[in-house]
Amino acid sequence: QDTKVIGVSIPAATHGWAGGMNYFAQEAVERLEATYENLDFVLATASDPAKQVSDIEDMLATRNIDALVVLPFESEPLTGPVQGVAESGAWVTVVDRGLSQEGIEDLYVAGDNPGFGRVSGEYMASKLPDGGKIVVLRGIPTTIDNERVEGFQAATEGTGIEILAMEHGNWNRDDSFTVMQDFLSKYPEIDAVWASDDDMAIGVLAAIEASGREDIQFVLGGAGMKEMVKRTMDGDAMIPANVTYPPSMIATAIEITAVGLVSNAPVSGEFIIGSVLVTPENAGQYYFPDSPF
Amino acid sequence: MSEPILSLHGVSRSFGAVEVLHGVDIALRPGRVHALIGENGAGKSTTMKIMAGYQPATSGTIRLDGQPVTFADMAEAEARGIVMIHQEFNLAEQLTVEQNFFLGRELKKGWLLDKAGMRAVAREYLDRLSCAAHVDRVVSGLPNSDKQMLEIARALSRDARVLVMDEPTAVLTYAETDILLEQVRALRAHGTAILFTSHKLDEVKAIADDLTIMRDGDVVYSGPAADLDEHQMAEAMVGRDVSNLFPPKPAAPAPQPVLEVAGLAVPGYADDISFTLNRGEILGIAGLIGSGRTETFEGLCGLRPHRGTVRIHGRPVQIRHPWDALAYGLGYLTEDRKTRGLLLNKTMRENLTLQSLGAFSGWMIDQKAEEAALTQAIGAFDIRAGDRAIKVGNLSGGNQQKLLLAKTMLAEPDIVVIDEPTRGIDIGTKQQIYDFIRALAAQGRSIVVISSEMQEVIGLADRVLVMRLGRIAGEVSGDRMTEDDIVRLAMGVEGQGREAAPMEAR
Amino acid sequence: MTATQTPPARAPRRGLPSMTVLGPILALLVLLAIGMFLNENFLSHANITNVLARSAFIGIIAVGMTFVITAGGLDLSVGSMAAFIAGLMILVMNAALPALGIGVPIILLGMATAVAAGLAAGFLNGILITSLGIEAFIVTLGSMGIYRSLVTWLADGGTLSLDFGLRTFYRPVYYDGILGIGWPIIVFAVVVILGEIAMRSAVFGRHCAAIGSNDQVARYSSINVNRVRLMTYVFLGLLVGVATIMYVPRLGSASASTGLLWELEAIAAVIIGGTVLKGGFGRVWGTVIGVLILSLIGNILNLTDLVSPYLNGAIQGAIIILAVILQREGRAGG
Amino acid sequence: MTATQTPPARAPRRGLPSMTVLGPILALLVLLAIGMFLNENFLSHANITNVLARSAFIGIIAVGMTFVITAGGLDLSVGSMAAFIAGLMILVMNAALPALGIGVPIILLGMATAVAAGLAAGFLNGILITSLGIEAFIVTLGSMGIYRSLVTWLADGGTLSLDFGLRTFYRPVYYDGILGIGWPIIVFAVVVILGEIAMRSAVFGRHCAAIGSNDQVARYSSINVNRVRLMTYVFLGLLVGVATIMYVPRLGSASASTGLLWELEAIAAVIIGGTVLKGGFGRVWGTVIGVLILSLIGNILNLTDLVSPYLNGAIQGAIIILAVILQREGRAGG
Ligand SMILES: Nc1ncnc2c1ncn2[C@@H]1O[C@H](COP(=O)(O)OP(=O)(O)OP(=O)(O)O)[C@@H](O)[C@H]1O
Ligand SMILES: Nc1ncnc2c1ncn2[C@@H]1O[C@H](COP(=O)(O)OP(=O)(O)OP(=O)(O)O)[C@@H](O)[C@H]1O
Ligand SMILES: [Mg+2]
Ligand SMILES: [Mg+2]
Repeated sequence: QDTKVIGVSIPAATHGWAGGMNYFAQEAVERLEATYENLDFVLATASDPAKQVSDIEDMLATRNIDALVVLPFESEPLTGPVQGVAESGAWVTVVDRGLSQEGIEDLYVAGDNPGFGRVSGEYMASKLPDGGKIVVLRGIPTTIDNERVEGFQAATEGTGIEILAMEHGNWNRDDSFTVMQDFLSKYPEIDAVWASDDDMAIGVLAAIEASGREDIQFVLGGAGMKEMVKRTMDGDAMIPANVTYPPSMIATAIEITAVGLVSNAPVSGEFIIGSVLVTPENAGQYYFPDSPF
Repeated sequence: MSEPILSLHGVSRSFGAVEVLHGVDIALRPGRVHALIGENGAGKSTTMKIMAGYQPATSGTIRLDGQPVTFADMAEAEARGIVMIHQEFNLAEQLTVEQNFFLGRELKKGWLLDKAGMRAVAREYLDRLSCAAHVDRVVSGLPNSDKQMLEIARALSRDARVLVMDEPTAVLTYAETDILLEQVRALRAHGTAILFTSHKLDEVKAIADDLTIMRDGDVVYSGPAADLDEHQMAEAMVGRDVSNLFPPKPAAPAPQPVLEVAGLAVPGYADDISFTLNRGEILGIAGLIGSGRTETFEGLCGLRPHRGTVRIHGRPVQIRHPWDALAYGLGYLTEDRKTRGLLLNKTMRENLTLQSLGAFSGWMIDQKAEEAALTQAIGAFDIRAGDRAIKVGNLSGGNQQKLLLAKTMLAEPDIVVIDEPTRGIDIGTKQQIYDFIRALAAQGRSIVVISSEMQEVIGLADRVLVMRLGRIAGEVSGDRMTEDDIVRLAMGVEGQGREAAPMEAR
Repeated sequence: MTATQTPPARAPRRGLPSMTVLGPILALLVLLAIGMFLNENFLSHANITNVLARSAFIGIIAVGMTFVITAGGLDLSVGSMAAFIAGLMILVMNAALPALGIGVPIILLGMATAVAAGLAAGFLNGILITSLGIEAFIVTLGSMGIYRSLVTWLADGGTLSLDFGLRTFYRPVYYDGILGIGWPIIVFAVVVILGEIAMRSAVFGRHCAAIGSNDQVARYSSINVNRVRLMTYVFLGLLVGVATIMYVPRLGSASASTGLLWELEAIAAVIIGGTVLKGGFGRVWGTVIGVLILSLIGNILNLTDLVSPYLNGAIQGAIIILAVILQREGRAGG
Repeated sequence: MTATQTPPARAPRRGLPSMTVLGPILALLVLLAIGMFLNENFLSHANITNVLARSAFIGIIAVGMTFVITAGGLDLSVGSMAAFIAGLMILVMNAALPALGIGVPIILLGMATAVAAGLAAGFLNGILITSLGIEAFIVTLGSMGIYRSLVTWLADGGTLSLDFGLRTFYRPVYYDGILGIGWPIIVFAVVVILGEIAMRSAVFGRHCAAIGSNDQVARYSSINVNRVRLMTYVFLGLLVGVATIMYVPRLGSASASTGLLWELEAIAAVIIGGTVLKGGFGRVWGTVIGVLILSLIGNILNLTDLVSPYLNGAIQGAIIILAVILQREGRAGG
């Protein structure tokens, strides 16, 4: 039986979540290469959409891939090139972000960004039943961030929650630290913070701690970083919950694709990996001490 | 005679395939001034650089106190008491006078710089040379003569056993030259060995004890300076008679104004300048250093902001930019060839055609035509370069000046202002350049010659304007074109001109 | 005047070209050899076409950058400018779609928009640098931030996408070509040839080098220094516009991450190619080699899985330094 | 002639300081006024402390950058270098924890690691630039990629975090201080004062300016040009190490996004402060003003909601250009 090649194209590890996703991708590739002798993997990480398109072109031109697992940097620019791969007859698995044309991919392992925002918003509303003033840290300006924030806003609308301000913390600890410091200077009273990501939550917590302010009741991060889940599990009042957006979805996608390719019983369809609220009660289920993220 | 301190024996030097020194012998003795003269490109600067450790010799030996030595670099030579003043300025333009003065051997007080001390010492040495430049001024804003004085002061402060000076007087006035020569005499009395080049043979005659004459990389004369007079020196250098330095002046034709300037003012430098330049005329501009001659004409040519009315061929014109001037057929040759005249890291061809590229290009630059123009210029201006592809910065100083002249003339200006045309040019070439300028005038072009060399102005010009403190102090022509009259006007001492006496010696 | 010993009109030494010339070419050849060794498909038509076509964007921009740097300037804004122009072009084309329908006119409108926006952006940079005399680094750092922000704002933080039908119609501008050579490659080649001629044989290139070498001398040589300098930025802006015309059909979208770090890549290509960062000397063909070297590094890293993808950047950095060492070592020797 | 007509020895005008001096200060004052006007908390002790403390990292690095640029160099690698040093420091401290336990020794070990790594990194950049004579832009672009990759690799794509207990112990180095002044501010102030002295009153600063102005002249003045130039990079590396020592206790972590674009910010601060990008003239106090201007812009934008956050970058860019225009306009006039 001849060797089959699977191409994996993902964004580079430029922030915490992407770093975790990179880790899981590499780990899955190593594990599967060891398990299946007749599988070969090509893993490429891209720092911008154009580079990702180039990576995919290279895989097609020089590596004769039989399948492609792609986590698009952005949907629009990747649609055409991925369509090209599909037309060449290769298997296509799309992860996390859908393409802008339907029906290109054979398998779609999807995260749910609007859902991520909605779950966060609903939790926020339930924690602040009498309303409250909150500030929001946003990610890098992208469609993903827009979808999350829109979901959040929709869920908090009409609940008495007042969003004092939103700024971009770029999914970055340092940026969110700075932004939060300035929010603290600006608003004498803040009830809660939606940090929308655990990396940003770390920066926010550090800023709050340094300011000595007592009015902020809690910070809601997201994506389930192990340290943060641990603190939720341990009942830290500042971090009462988390919302999952598992970076390991890439590993799931690679695995299903590999198994499908080897067994000649391809699994097509759509897997939605929904965002789940993590509370002290269920945190144990979402705590993976061996994960790097 | 005393034993030499520093001597070269059979020293040769090649750049690539071109050998520019062929076995030079020269010996410097304590308490004596040794003059090294020769045509442009003869190898004077190269010889000096080898002696001071700036360049290695290709073959031959250098002896210091009788012992063969090789200097790894100039720092080593300097540590052994050999100090050199370069033909090119060797100053960091963005630094101040004091910072340049002490560059590389700053005085310290504990960990920190002793700025007050350095200022005082720098001031003292500059005062000795009567140089008024302020020690906190940035060097880029200084006139050339002050830069040269700074370099000299710096060298004087180093307590040298051997002082090597490459054309230190090229940008100095007579008065400044006198001050420098005074210092040189003092050093000689103190036992320093001095090597000195200049194209001004009167200076050589006045100061030198020993004389070496070079031609095309060979020593052609070596002996006491007293044995030759200026004419013989010139002849030994050039290989022909140069007694008639200036071409004869033709009878003045009927004046036909080409350039009329009225009420020209260059703020801060010159005011109320009015004059007329006629067709086929050579107009000399004399004046003391700092009298604003350069600035006036830079203003006229659009290189500085200015006011006033200018007519060319009777038509009023507005010259705001240098390219306006060129469009009206007005060209300007700068006095500062290193920083304003030539691109030192480009070839001769690129420099030559820079100002007149339009004439060499349709859609594309015609490189063959450029090469032809270069061949023509090399012939016409006697430019001596070992290799046509040489970077202009590696040309000898005089050959750079010739190239600059060629470049300005290539644009075929109708009216040309030449600021200090013969700085650093040997006497043989000077004669050629004067002939050339006169020939231009004969062709019907009009020429302004700004010069600090009195004899040049008198010998070459049909008429002389004298500037003083940014204004025209007067005009002399015909029989009144004498040094005495010009000096009186330049100094504002009309009628009691005995102060000008030292000039007469020249 | 007397005839003198004029040296024969010898051209610069004809023999072996010097290492500054050979260096970048050698580095390129070494990379090609490595690529061939690692993958038999490396020299396939498809791969070569891919690499060349994707080099075209940076390449076209880098040609313009060569002139800017040669004239002693710098432009950090080209990447954001490309993103902004792409965004603007998409907005204009989408807006005109109801009126014009899908067809050649709307494409031409888009192209005209890109060219006009590029010229305007270049002009703005240039006028600030020349008329106000502000350090080019600061002006273009400022405009880099401005264009990047503007495109984020135009896209509302997300992605601006060309209408799908329109995109399908426009696509061939990137993906098709004549005689099997893609349009981007053809346009790149034309830009390079014109650029090389302009640099080597036109007055403009000569003036750029003169200004970069010593702008005082240029001024005293009656060169309109500010105009030439302004022209270099305008010219670069134009080329950014042209690059964008090729870029939009490739990805059909623009976002805050479009053209990220293109400025560094373009400047690096220019310098790897032997142009002097402080100005005074530039060569367009060198820049092309620089661009190809940079593209090939990325391509080769995709050919193999020898190293952790985390280390791609390190390999890239090391190769850039090595490529230049090769060239300088030679210079020291030759 | 007997006398020259030199104007009386004119000192550089003493009266009013020129606009190049006033310009950056004026820009800073304008920003302060705007901040005060827009938010009453702007001048609160907490806000001022925040702004100063967060300026400290870039500030400390920018002081070193001032010397590098003054001597005619450039360093693009400082941001990645900081990330790499932070990562290394965290790894070393975590690894030594079982042996040393929480206490002063392990903190000192971490600090020593940072300083040593900074010196080594600066030395490497410097030696490539001086001994091999490669363009600083290329060397540091390369090492920028290398360090950024290395930290990503060390962190396995994620984040390196200091042991929690250790972090709690180390935290005061960022958050505490003496007499209400935070340590980062104190260290920054000390670095600035030493830097200003070194630039203005020590041989080193003078030699840097001389080399940047004309390295040939410097060489002829018996200055060991390569050594001074190397020193500027080593010195900058050291300061990157010091900045990292202050940075790590703040959040206790390092990742691929640590120190992103610090290099551009540092260079911008240096140039806004009036140092000349091509070398030859530098001033440390100007750099401090530049750093403060850059920090204040961000702070003010966060304290107000006048503009869409998408446009922050545009405002930032515009203010940078304006700050420098202010300075240059004055120069043209004065
Ligand atoms: N670095 C160099 N590379 C190539 N040729 C050089 C270099 N330096 C000097 N030369 C050549 O050596 C010859 C002698 O030059 P040198 O500067 O010694 O002349 P000089 O006698 O000082 O002339 P001048 O009176 O014009 O100053 C010239 O032909 C010059 O072009
Ligand atoms: N001692 C001084 N201190 C300050 N500035 C001076 C001094 N001497 C001259 N300058 C300035 O330096 C510049 C150069 O003047 P320069 O000596 O070239 O005038 P000039 O009349 O053209 O004389 P020349 O052509 O003989 O050099 C002028 O701007 C002048 O005002
Ligand atoms: Mg000479
Ligand atoms: Mg003058």
